[in-house]
Amino acid sequence: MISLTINGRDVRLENAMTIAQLLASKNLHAKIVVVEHNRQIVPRERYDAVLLGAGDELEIVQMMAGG
Amino acid sequence: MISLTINGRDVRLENAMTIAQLLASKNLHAKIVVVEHNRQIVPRERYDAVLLGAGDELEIVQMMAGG
Amino acid sequence: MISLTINGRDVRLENAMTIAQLLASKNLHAKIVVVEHNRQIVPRERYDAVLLGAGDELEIVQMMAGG
Amino acid sequence: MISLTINGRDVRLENAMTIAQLLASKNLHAKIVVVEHNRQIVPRERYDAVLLGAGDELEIVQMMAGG
Amino acid sequence: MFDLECHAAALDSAGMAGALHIAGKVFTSRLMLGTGKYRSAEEMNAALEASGCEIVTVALRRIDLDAPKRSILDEIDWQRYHILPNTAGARTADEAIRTARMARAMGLSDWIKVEVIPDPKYLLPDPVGTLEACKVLVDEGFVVLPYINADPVLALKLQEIGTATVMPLASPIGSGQGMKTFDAIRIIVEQAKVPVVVDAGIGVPSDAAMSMELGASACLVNTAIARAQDPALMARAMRLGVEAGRAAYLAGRMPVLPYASASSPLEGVVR
Amino acid sequence: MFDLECHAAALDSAGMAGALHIAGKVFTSRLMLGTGKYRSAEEMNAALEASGCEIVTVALRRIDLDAPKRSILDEIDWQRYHILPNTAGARTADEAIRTARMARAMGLSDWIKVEVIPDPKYLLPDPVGTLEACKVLVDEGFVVLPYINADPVLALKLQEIGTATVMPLASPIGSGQGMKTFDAIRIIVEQAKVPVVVDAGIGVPSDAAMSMELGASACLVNTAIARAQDPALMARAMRLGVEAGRAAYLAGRMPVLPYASASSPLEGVVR
Amino acid sequence: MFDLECHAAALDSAGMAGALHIAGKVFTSRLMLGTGKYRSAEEMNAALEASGCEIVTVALRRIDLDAPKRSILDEIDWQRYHILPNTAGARTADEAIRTARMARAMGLSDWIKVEVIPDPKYLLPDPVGTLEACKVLVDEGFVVLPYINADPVLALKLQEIGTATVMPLASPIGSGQGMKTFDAIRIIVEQAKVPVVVDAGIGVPSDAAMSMELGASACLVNTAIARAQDPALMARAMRLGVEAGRAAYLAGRMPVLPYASASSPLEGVVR
Amino acid sequence: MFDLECHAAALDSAGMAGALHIAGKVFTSRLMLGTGKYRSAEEMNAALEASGCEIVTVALRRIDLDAPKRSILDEIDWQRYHILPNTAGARTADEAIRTARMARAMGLSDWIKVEVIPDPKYLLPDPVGTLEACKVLVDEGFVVLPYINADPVLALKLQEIGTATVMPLASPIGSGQGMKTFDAIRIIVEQAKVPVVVDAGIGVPSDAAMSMELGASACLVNTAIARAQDPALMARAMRLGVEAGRAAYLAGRMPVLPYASASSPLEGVVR
Repeated sequence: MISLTINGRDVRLENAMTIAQLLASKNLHAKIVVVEHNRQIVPRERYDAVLLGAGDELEIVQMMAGG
Repeated sequence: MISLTINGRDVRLENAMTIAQLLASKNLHAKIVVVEHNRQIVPRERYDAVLLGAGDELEIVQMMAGG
Repeated sequence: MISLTINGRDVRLENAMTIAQLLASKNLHAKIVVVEHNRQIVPRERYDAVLLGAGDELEIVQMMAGG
Repeated sequence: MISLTINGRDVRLENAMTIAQLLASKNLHAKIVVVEHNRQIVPRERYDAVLLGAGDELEIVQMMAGG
Repeated sequence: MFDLECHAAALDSAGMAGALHIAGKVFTSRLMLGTGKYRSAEEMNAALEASGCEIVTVALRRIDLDAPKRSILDEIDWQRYHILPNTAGARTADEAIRTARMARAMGLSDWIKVEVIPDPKYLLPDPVGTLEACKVLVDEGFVVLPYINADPVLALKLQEIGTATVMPLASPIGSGQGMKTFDAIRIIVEQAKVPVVVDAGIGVPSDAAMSMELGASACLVNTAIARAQDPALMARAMRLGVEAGRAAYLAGRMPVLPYASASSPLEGVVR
Repeated sequence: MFDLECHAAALDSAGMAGALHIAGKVFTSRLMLGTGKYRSAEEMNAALEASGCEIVTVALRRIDLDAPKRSILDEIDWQRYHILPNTAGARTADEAIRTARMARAMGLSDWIKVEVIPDPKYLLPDPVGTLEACKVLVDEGFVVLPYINADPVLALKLQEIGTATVMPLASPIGSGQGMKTFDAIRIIVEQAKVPVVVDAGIGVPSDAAMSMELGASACLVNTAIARAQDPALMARAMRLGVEAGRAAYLAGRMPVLPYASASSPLEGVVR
Repeated sequence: MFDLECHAAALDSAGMAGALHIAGKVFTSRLMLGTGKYRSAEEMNAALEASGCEIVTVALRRIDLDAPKRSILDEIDWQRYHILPNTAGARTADEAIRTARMARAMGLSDWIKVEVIPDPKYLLPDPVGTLEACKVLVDEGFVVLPYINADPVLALKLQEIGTATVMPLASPIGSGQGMKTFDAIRIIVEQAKVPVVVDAGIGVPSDAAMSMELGASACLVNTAIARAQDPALMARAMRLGVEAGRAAYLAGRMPVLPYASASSPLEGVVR
Repeated sequence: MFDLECHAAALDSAGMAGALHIAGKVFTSRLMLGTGKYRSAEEMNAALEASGCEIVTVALRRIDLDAPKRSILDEIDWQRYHILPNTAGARTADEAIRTARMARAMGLSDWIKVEVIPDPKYLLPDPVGTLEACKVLVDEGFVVLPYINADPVLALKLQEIGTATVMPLASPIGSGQGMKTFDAIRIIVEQAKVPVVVDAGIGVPSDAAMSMELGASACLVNTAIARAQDPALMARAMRLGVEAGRAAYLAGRMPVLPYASASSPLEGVVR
């Protein structure tokens, strides 16, 4: 059980997983999101490489309608 | 019984009366009103002289607050 | 010699002439003018018929640029 | 002969003098001026003590009408 | 504090001040007040007092014989204030003329503020009916003060037939929208030979001041005072606004510049 | 005539009036005057007198040693007026800070009106340089009154760092264009915890009245008075305008209505 | 580019568009042009073309018999444009009536733009004379389009006697001051049963757009185009401005809010 | 109808037209659209289409992992429109910088509309924080388009540090109050060496036209279109308004006159 913060909310993951795995589990396409991991933007090609750990802070954002 | 119109309303008077008598019966001071009798303004000194008749049209007006 | 007023100015004509003759002498086409003779508008078909007399007042107007 | 800058202009003084002496020579009352000597404001009680030297920068200012 | 008497004296000695003259009467106040819409007679009288006004407007209405209301004449000191009856309620020239004649028969005044207003929503006056009523009333010897839209041509026509003033509106009666007709009133003032009294729509003292700065001779205010939270204090405010604008007009304003112009000297800056 | 002392008393008893408080000092006048651009010292002093002002602004300038001009301090009674030196001429924060320090060394006051103005054409202040200078000067114990464009966010930042007032402009300095920044000043007033002094661009008393009606605490006027044809009379006019606007603010204005609303009763019309 | 035909089609299918109807004639353009003050006939024709206008105004003038000028009818294609003669120059109702009759006798049109203008400085129309002239001309069968000050009561009177439109002014003729009468025109439109054509004072396309946004049916422009540096381009600009304003009127504008309202979502912000 | 291609050609031959250049990119449309607040994606796309815009703004927001919403990129054709992400939601320079970096990481664009807005009620931008964020982002190679209050000095500072445009507001975001900052924007345009894009507060096409008549390079509109009753039609209206204003700017407007100037000849009147 891993506790971390995603988009400002506490989240528990059953298993350790990479960013890519997290996105896949949520049906999110890598191409339309940007991910910040502990305040560092993660290049898309590294989504497979970054394993999420306890206490991590993650931001997953997308473009929304706005003015 | 005399039917006449005062200030746009039908009014019945028991007895024939002068303008002065009408005003007195309503506790109105001659000094603060103006009376029009059948479209003619009646000078105050003639209030005693004008007897109201059936079908007469009377307007009794005073100054009111206004802008 | 006939003295008359055309467009507010005193004018002398050598000979008696009709409105049509006057217009022709000035190279004015009947179609683009309106003529008022002694304050009466003259229909175009009567330009031939109206003979100008001494003391007449004539207005000859046209459309001009305006706002 | 001492060359220095007063109020942005090059000035030559015949003799070495203090700020107090300079002001006196120009008929300026200490009370209505402020003096900056080499970018340091000089307290009035020290006008007697500060000797002007070659290359010094002096600002002598007063209050003027303004908005 | 600012001594108005000294002020007036100073102005007089400069030949500039001058009081307000209407039909041979002389007034030192340039603020007229309407008497409508006050919450109480006490509030009204406090406002009249605080305003310094000398002319007040009143309306003429039928007495309800079953439940007579007190006349405005029972509530204000009509020895102190010059009464200006209006023809409010009249929709046509004929109705205005009839009302004017009744008002004069009251015996207080032969002045009449002519209002001919066919429209109940914006209460805008009828130029044609107003001119017609004024012609008749001037001929009958009334001192006529017509309430008009801010129409410079109409204002000229009225002064030509002999009205004592013209009273153009700033914006719709009782709206408090202020000087919407600024440009037209400027033209009316420029052409006027009779006093121009800005009437209707004034909401705050800056509106009144603006009228006077333009060269208007006086302002008439009602709703903005009667419906303020503190009518007496607003009456004072209006008085000050009118006096401010009048003084500014006499003092001659600076020109408006497209750019800035420094207030402090440009030379001698320490750098 | 209108008795201002009674007026103030009445207001005080209502707990409404209150004087202007800046950095612990109390002022009864809400009109400040600049001293620049007068045609003569006599005209200036007459205007100061007529304005009723208690605070006057002055600039700091180099003395021309070859031809010294009289200091403003020789021309006004600086025992009577509270002197507010400005940093006019400063184009950067550093220049403003330097000027402020020299001004304080004069020994009259630790108040400073901060002006950081890089642009000579419109004389508009630099928001970033002004904030920077104010931070330093507040830390050095000055009472800081910053001159700013009518930017509500900047005004908030300044009051947060401890300036004694904010002084937003109505329109470019010396232009007389009036209340071009009306809407922004309304927001500044709404958010302000320090006095808002409308400065620059006021051309006529209606502009000053409008500022005060919005809830500004005071106005600063220079060119409009100095360049009027009759400065003393215009000074009086401005005083009246400020008082009018303040009184109106306290009195609570009527709401603005989209339509008209009759001043005379609707019922009882003779027809 | 924006396809106006598609646009019109879309509007029609929504039942909203509708053309401009005046006295039984149908116009697709809502911009009318005056023909005065152009530097040359070429510039005028280029401007008429670029404007897309269908109605043009002309004046009636005496021919100088010694040096006849070309008639405007020699310069424009009067088969293409609907000619609207005006009574410009008339100072009284009688002069306007006389001019109207002569204009009709030209045989081109029984339309007449009635102008009764006594004042040469501001060229403001006479409400009483205009109404009088219109009464006579309507009775004589003219299609009458009166030029008026923005007086809602007068506008109502004119439509009641049968004028085909009302043509209130935005500001003085040829001044380019724009929509000074904004509020009054709003009221006129609200009350109108005939097309409201805003005439006089329009200086730039935003003025024309503003008129149409208010709900005016059309605009008449002369000086702003004739005296632009590039009249044909300004004519196009005015055309676009009129179309923009009309489309906005049909599209239903957002309400004006006293505060701000974010365009981007408030939730989900990264912090 | 008006042929824009011909128009552009004519302008080009005169060397006047020119497209809008921002950071090396060339745009033929001078209207940018925000994508917020539409009732549906269909209405938004219809409006984008009708507006002719080439640049659209979008925001960056956290995905709600429990209930993901569709990205705007699923709804608009981002091959067709140039995407301009904004930093809306950022209250400080740091937050804006962070948002900008994330936006660039999306891989669509290195353009960023910088918004630093501490205040939720009027949504006015922070001049100091905006300048600070822009400095960092310009250094990091972004194409920076800062949203600012209409402060001419700030606008100059921003162009000096290398922003690609300045985007002054007309009035508070989403308020539809129109060109409240008219005078300040005129000064900004006069001093600008980069395109001036008027952003926020535009309510109707006349506001957009007015911006362009002043010489602004473009307008950005969101709420006025999204919240119109018919967004697509209002988008067309805004397009026409922008084109009208731009054409008028190029055509050179007539001078504004204080008086009237007759459109019809003065001589030759029949009397």
